[in-house]
Amino acid sequence: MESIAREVRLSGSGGQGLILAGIILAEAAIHDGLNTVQTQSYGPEARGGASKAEVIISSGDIDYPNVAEPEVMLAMTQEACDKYVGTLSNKGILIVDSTFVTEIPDTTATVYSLPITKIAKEELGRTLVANIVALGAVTGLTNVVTHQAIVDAVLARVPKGTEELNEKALSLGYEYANNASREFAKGKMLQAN
Amino acid sequence: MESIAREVRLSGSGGQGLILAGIILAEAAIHDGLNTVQTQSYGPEARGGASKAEVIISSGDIDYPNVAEPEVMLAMTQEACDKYVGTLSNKGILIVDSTFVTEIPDTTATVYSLPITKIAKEELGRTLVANIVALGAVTGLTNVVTHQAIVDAVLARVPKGTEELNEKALSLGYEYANNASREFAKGKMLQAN
Amino acid sequence: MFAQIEEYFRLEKMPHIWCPGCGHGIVLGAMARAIKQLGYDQDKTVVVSGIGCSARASGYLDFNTLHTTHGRALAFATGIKLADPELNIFVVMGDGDCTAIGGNHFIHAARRNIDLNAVVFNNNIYGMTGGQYSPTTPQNKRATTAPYRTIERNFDLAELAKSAGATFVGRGTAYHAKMLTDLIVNGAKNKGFSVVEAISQCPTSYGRRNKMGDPVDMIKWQKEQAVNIKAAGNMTQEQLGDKFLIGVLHQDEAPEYTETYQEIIDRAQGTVKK
Amino acid sequence: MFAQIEEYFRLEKMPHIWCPGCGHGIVLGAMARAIKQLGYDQDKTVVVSGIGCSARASGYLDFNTLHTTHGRALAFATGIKLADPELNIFVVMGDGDCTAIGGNHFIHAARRNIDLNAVVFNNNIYGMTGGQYSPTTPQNKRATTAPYRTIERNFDLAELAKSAGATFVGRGTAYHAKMLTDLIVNGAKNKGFSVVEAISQCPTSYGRRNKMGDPVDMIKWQKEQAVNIKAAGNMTQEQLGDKFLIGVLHQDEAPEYTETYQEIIDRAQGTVKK
Amino acid sequence: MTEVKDFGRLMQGNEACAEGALAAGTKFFAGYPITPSTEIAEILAEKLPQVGGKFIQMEDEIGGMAAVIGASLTGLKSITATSGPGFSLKQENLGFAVMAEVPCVVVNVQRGGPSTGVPTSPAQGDVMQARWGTHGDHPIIALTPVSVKETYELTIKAFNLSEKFRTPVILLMDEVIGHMRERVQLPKQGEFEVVERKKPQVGPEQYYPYRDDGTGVPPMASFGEGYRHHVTGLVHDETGFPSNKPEMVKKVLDRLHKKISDHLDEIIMAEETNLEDAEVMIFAYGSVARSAKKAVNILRKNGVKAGLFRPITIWPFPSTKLQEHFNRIKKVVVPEMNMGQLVGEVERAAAGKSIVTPLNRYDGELITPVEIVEKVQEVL
Amino acid sequence: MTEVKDFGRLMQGNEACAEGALAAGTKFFAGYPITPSTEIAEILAEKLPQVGGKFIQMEDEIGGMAAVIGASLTGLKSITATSGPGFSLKQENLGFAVMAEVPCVVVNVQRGGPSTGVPTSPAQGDVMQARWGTHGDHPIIALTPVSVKETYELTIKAFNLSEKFRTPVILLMDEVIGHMRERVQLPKQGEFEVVERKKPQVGPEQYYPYRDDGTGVPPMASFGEGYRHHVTGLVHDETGFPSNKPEMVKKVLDRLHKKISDHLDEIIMAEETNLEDAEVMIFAYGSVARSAKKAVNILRKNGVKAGLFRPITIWPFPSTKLQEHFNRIKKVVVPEMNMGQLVGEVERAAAGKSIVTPLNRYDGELITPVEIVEKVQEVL
Amino acid sequence: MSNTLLQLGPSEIKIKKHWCKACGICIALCPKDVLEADDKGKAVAVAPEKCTRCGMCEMHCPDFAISVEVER
Amino acid sequence: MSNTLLQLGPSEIKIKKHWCKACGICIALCPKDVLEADDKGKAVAVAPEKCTRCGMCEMHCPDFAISVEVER
Ligand SMILES: Cc1ncc(C[n+]2csc(CCOP(=O)(O)OP(=O)(O)O)c2C)c(N)n1
Ligand SMILES: Cc1ncc(C[n+]2csc(CCOP(=O)(O)OP(=O)(O)O)c2C)c(N)n1
Ligand code: SF4
Ligand code: SF4
Ligand code: SF4
Ligand code: SF4
Ligand code: SF4
Ligand code: SF4
Ligand SMILES: [Mg+2]
Ligand SMILES: [Mg+2]
Repeated sequence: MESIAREVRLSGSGGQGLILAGIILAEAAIHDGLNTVQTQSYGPEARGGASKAEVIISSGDIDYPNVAEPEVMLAMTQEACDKYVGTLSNKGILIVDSTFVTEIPDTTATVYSLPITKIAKEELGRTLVANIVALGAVTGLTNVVTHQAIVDAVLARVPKGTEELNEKALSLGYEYANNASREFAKGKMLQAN
Repeated sequence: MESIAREVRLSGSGGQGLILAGIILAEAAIHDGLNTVQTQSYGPEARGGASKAEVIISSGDIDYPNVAEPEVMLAMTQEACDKYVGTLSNKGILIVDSTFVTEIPDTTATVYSLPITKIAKEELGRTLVANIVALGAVTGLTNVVTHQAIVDAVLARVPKGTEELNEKALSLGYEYANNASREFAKGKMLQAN
Repeated sequence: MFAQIEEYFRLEKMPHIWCPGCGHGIVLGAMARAIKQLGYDQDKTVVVSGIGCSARASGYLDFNTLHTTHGRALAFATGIKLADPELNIFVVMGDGDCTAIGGNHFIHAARRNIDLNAVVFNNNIYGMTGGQYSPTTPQNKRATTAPYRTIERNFDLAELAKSAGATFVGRGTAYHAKMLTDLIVNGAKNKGFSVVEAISQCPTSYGRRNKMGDPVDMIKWQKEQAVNIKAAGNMTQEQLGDKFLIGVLHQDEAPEYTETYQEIIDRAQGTVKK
Repeated sequence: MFAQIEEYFRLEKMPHIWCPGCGHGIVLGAMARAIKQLGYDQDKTVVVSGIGCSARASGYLDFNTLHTTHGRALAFATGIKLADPELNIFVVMGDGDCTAIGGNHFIHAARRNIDLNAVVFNNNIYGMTGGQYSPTTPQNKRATTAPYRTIERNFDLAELAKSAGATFVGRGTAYHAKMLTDLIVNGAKNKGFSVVEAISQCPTSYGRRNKMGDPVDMIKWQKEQAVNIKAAGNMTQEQLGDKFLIGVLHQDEAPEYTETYQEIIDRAQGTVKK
Repeated sequence: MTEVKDFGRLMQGNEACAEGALAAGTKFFAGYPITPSTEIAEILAEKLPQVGGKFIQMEDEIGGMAAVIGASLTGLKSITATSGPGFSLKQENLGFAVMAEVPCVVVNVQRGGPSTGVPTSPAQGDVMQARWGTHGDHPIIALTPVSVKETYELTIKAFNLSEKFRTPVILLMDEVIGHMRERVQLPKQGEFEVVERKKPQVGPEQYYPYRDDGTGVPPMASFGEGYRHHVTGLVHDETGFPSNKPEMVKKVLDRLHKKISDHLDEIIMAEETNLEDAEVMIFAYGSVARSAKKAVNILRKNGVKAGLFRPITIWPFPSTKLQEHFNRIKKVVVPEMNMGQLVGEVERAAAGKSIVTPLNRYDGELITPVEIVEKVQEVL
Repeated sequence: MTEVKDFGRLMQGNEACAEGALAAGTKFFAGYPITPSTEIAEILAEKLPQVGGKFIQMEDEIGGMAAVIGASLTGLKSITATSGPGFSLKQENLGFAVMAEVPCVVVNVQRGGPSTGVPTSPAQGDVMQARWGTHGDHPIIALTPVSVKETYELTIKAFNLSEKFRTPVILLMDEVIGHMRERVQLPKQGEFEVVERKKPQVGPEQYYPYRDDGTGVPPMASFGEGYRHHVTGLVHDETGFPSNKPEMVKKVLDRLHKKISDHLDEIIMAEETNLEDAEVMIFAYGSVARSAKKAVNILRKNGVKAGLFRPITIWPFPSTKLQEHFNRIKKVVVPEMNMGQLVGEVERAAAGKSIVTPLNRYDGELITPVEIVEKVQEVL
Repeated sequence: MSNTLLQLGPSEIKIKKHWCKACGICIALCPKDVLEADDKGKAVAVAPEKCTRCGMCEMHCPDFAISVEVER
Repeated sequence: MSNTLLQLGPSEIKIKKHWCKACGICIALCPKDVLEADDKGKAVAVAPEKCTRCGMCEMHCPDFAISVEVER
């Protein structure tokens, strides 16, 4: 079964929960009945420094497990953005957390700049859920997985008692993305700081 | 340079100093300007049990270092005698220490039975030098090395202060051997107990 | 002033990659200040380390530095010291490095009383591999390999070092950084095997999992739990409770290995009669 | 009567191949008599040994026997005991086996207080390989690898065991065979890690080279040098001199490893709350 | 690890190894943490006690290997896991397990070497070490999974082979497989075979722990069951006691090897893809085989008749299976994440019949499908 | 060891190794006793202090290897000696020496394996382990002496190669050679080459401890000399500091291998006897080559044109030298005291051109000349 | 050290922002509340005039990011 | 043990010659001079009647060659 694989890269720094986000995204793909492979960068850089989690989603088999030219990239720090943007597909989508990414690198990809961590902090009072906000934004902007799937996947993973918070975080990300999306559709790049 | 190698096996039990005897015999061969290889049995049996030291002497190169079918075999315990006599050359010489070897195994080799340890104990007061007595006997009976060579080799190896004792031990062995030899020449097997 | 010890650092390797609030940086600073006080020639000083977060220390210091295999730092250092007794050698080890896989080299270096200065960065956990319990993790703690809390008793590193033969044994903490510096200085001055156990905090792999708060909480815990051995004499067992002692815990006289080995050389060369 | 312990021996392997007068046979006898006294089921008893002359002991005894690699006996035994805590386990090691290459497993078994009974056949030398010095060879002795006499200090095995966490530590000698038997019995009764150091004589590789006379002289030396710890209290340091103590040197209470592990299982299985 | 509808679940390679071990019935783990294998220990630390099993973190890898052998002697299925440096340390006792015929599974999640190397990067640098790492002649079985699911299956298989042949079995993973997560649908208990070691059928008096019963594999009694016997790493006779008689030495070594070499059919597994009409073979294993599979697809699309031979069992090496193809396929490309290891065996098997071209990458990155495609085009 | 006239003297193989080490200028030994290598330690314990050198008996073999590396870093030529089980234990740190490029000599006097095996019997069972025993890709040099005299010479050679190429060199003896005594006439100091490691020619500021100076082998400064630098077993760049950048990983591994593979001429030694007109080649090394030499003599006497190829360097394997003969000699017999190890390399080199027949003995006895003769007659 | 204090000029608290990892240790341990966290948690000297040059901050900074310099 | 002594018959000292390695330990440690060495150094009970069954010989024989049996 040959089919198109969608490659997503979630990048940032060690403590931002992006590996968990990658796992949730991959699990959402499974909820959608799709195949998926998730990988991540290990090593000294995983602690501090730039790190990344990558997810491939496909209705067919996934042989080569690495993401070569992602279609979607999330960057939650400047360092990660600079380090990993190079291999982003020309026609890809770059979603940056404007809380930390202030300089958008030169790229032909479509760029969405969203204040992800700020949203988490200011609207939810917990920077910790920035990764879930980001997931909302990524899925909202790309539809790599269905909305129901990502909701289910998030709820299945997060600690008991935090479901509501996380669901809210996800929705917020989704909303912001939709707005951004709409605004982009109007032909101008969104700088929602 | 092809030449005939002479193979000697000195056997007995762990504490009887036969490895040293083998080394001395090999060194005597070097004094004679000959090539030589000396090997010995290691392992648990080297401590207690039957053990052996073997010497090959040749004017030519010695490739294969093991003694396969010795021409001369010394046995200083019954166990060693029984264990190792099997591969003695049919036309070989078996010299047994009658102090310990009471049953001469079935063999077509010429057998000399000499009270080696008894000589050391009774005539020299030191069983410790039985190995040197034995060397005297072996060289006396076989001429694998010259008399001068064995004397020199013994003197070079033994601890300072024991030269006289050891020279005497060597001579005694030599003498007994010559007598045995002569008696053998008279056509009867010597049982000098 | 950092400027005073700056020369001992490979500045181009900084900032280091230890986590925010990791105690290892503080211990490293104490080591550098100690070497400053000792006035050792950089060229004649060697820092040997094993493998672990702590072991990265060697890479940041501008001496002759050797980053070995996990647990074997003291064995490498033994070779260096015996080969060239002129060298001043510091051996940086993590608690896992030193007392788990490296435990045997530790007791043997102590037994030989070879003039090495062991500095054990003890954060009670395998930091580098992400938080498995170590032989110094106290009982009833959580670690990735102890999801039901630890049941093994921890080593008393100092006791172990002493019974194995170390002639200088001190314990300090990252909080007691000044004392730690002094302990390292005194350990280095001891002609023989010296051990300085430096209690360090690992917020990432130990503190978080064991609800010890942030780095500040952890370093304050050190302040509160440590009792200077000089003060301990006046305290009841009850007052001591589960606190731990710091200071010079043991000091002793014994022939040093490489010096005694020189006597063998003298004897062998006939300088001295056998 | 040998008949009483005969059943514990693999008679077809006898006579053993230890040298005449080797103390290991005496220590082995003490072990067998101790097991007799303990009344252990042969099928439920395991003897694990390392590699060395001493390690041959396992082959002569009719239990479940395991002859491992040099230095690793305690690590193998730890696996056996944890896997089946019902088994009674004796671990026979030589001094080299236990304290040189095996030193790390020794201190860790002690730290865990796992219910193993270590019997160290200490002849102060590597017997099997022909007389190299061991970590228990006293200073100033001759060994094949110490032609200029030993300069390294020896371990005090008992101190080391104690500081590492052993809950029973005893020392006996081949001469004090009866006491040795009792020590092994008491060590086995201790629920936890027990160490019995058995001073043994190696006439072949140690005695001869160190002019200690024949086996009889060596065993008499043990008689003269050993001081019962109960008597030691009344002796001056001078009287003690370089004599050594025998008897129960340390005893302690601590949770035993496999028992505590059972608690983990209970917690994990929800029998007991985490 | 949440169970999701019927679509399977997301699982990491190392997790699959731990789960496979549990599925095979393991009750004992002893080891020492090391990247990138540590998760296996961590998961088993949690799960073993839940099934009444035991987990112990030993003082080092040597002790881990020793404890696993000890536990196996009491009858428990036992496993240890490590990576390069730890694998080197386990070698002495691994040889003991071979000699004393103690079943156990040793996992090596390969990372970049030599020495400390690149601890977090993938490699296939321990392939020859798995075969020859311990001293002396010894047979060994080593399996290399290609996916998370296969990791689960091969862990079970490793136990099965180990129990059946009384021998340590090495599961040779690589960091890619160990750390990647993918969707898996695992077979349920009962849907796969679980082999238990053969027990003596005779009484203790008649029991010879090392006597060939015709299968090459003597029945194995556990410590504590009444079959008192002696276990040693010395060469021994069928009673288990040491012997250095030349004929005994030969006998025991011959049996050790024959019990493996007589059962290659059961032991050797390989996957063949598109080889029937292939003009070029790609020989690849582990994570590299994933790239190779993709490369085959690309090549086929481009009209190149490429096929894949993926050994699952790398030791014993599947020479015979491979040689069948060499009568026809004259070009072989062997991509490996090392400087060329198993390619030597392929060459030997080819014996000059086919041209064997290595493709090596050892910079800590997985070989890409494109690299393989290019190499194939180059050799054609 | 008494000097006797001009005829030479009687010397044991292990003694020759110790004497060779001294002749090469070694000043440091660290190790742990093990049969059948212990005499090397014992002799050096006595002789090293006489020349101001150091001997230390470490707590285990791991420590022995570590201490040797440490000592070498201070500039002393250093050596350790062991046998099978100890060789397994040294593997991790042996890999460190390769990676950190620390010269040293590691002697393995092979005994019967696997595991404790037959400690006092000869074997050639660690031949492949010498090549592949440590984890990760690494080059290695291993030499196999055939006689007591050659043991002396090759120990010196091992040091020379080690110093020249900044790499550990393995002297792979066997028990027969280690324990036999034979008459030797040794070259005097000055009659053989002694190589010292290359020192930096620049000041400390310009010094890069791992920068290729064109020879592939960077100059090596000793600790304490003013060239402060960092030594690690991690993959590092030319400054010596860790790097996991793929291009650096590749660069360092390439250089490590190339510094050996670019100098095969200097490293590879082999003795060829009667090969010019041979119709059958016997390929043998170590003590077995002695039997092979005698076999050649016997065969020639019986009209069989046999010749001997004796690799002295077995790693790197002398494929090229060997292949020259395979154009003509179509029959090769490879006697080894193992179950077939180096024969695999011979087969690979033969690539189907010549028929390679192994002759294996692994019962603890040296293969006899007659066995070889018979095998040759069988294959002809 | 303390007796040379009087001869020294006012202390200058140098903070290498790039090295600081915002752990907060210096801030918590400064006995004189000289230091505070900026919006990224990194240390800033807000009241250098209160500094007694006790060295607590410098000695305890795990990142060698803070240095109390003294003008002579 | 000692209080059952009176009820026991004369002791029989069994020596397995084949196991005895002539170390002399039993002979030296016997408090009653019951034992002597034969010409090969192996132990012989020359005065069994003097034996007190103290067990010293048996307990100290490294070779399990001597056993003091008691007839009941
Ligand atoms: C032989 C070997 N085993 C295991 C490892 C993996 N490893 C690296 S560091 C480490 C432990 C680190 O803990 P510690 O020594 O306490 O140092 P820390 O990181 O806590 O400073 C381990 C297990 C290794 N590199 N080598
Ligand atoms: C790994 C390893 N290293 C070394 C040896 C060699 N070896 C065998 S026994 C032994 C020491 C024996 O001494 P000890 O443990 O004191 O026992 P003893 O023979 O004195 O009873 C040594 C070094 C070995 N078998 N394996
Ligand atoms: S993991 Fe722990 S020890 Fe390692 S750098 Fe982070 S805080 Fe420090
Ligand atoms: S060498 Fe020593 S320890 Fe070994 S059997 Fe002989 S006397 Fe006993
Ligand atoms: S030197 Fe002391 S007073 Fe000054 S800022 Fe630092 S901690 Fe505060
Ligand atoms: S202690 Fe250092 S790293 Fe931490 S906040 Fe202060 S300056 Fe920054
Ligand atoms: S039992 Fe006592 S008295 Fe009797 S023979 Fe033995 S040692 Fe002598
Ligand atoms: S103690 Fe035993 S071996 Fe020694 S002489 Fe007496 S009976 Fe014989
Ligand atoms: Mg730690
Ligand atoms: Mg001993």
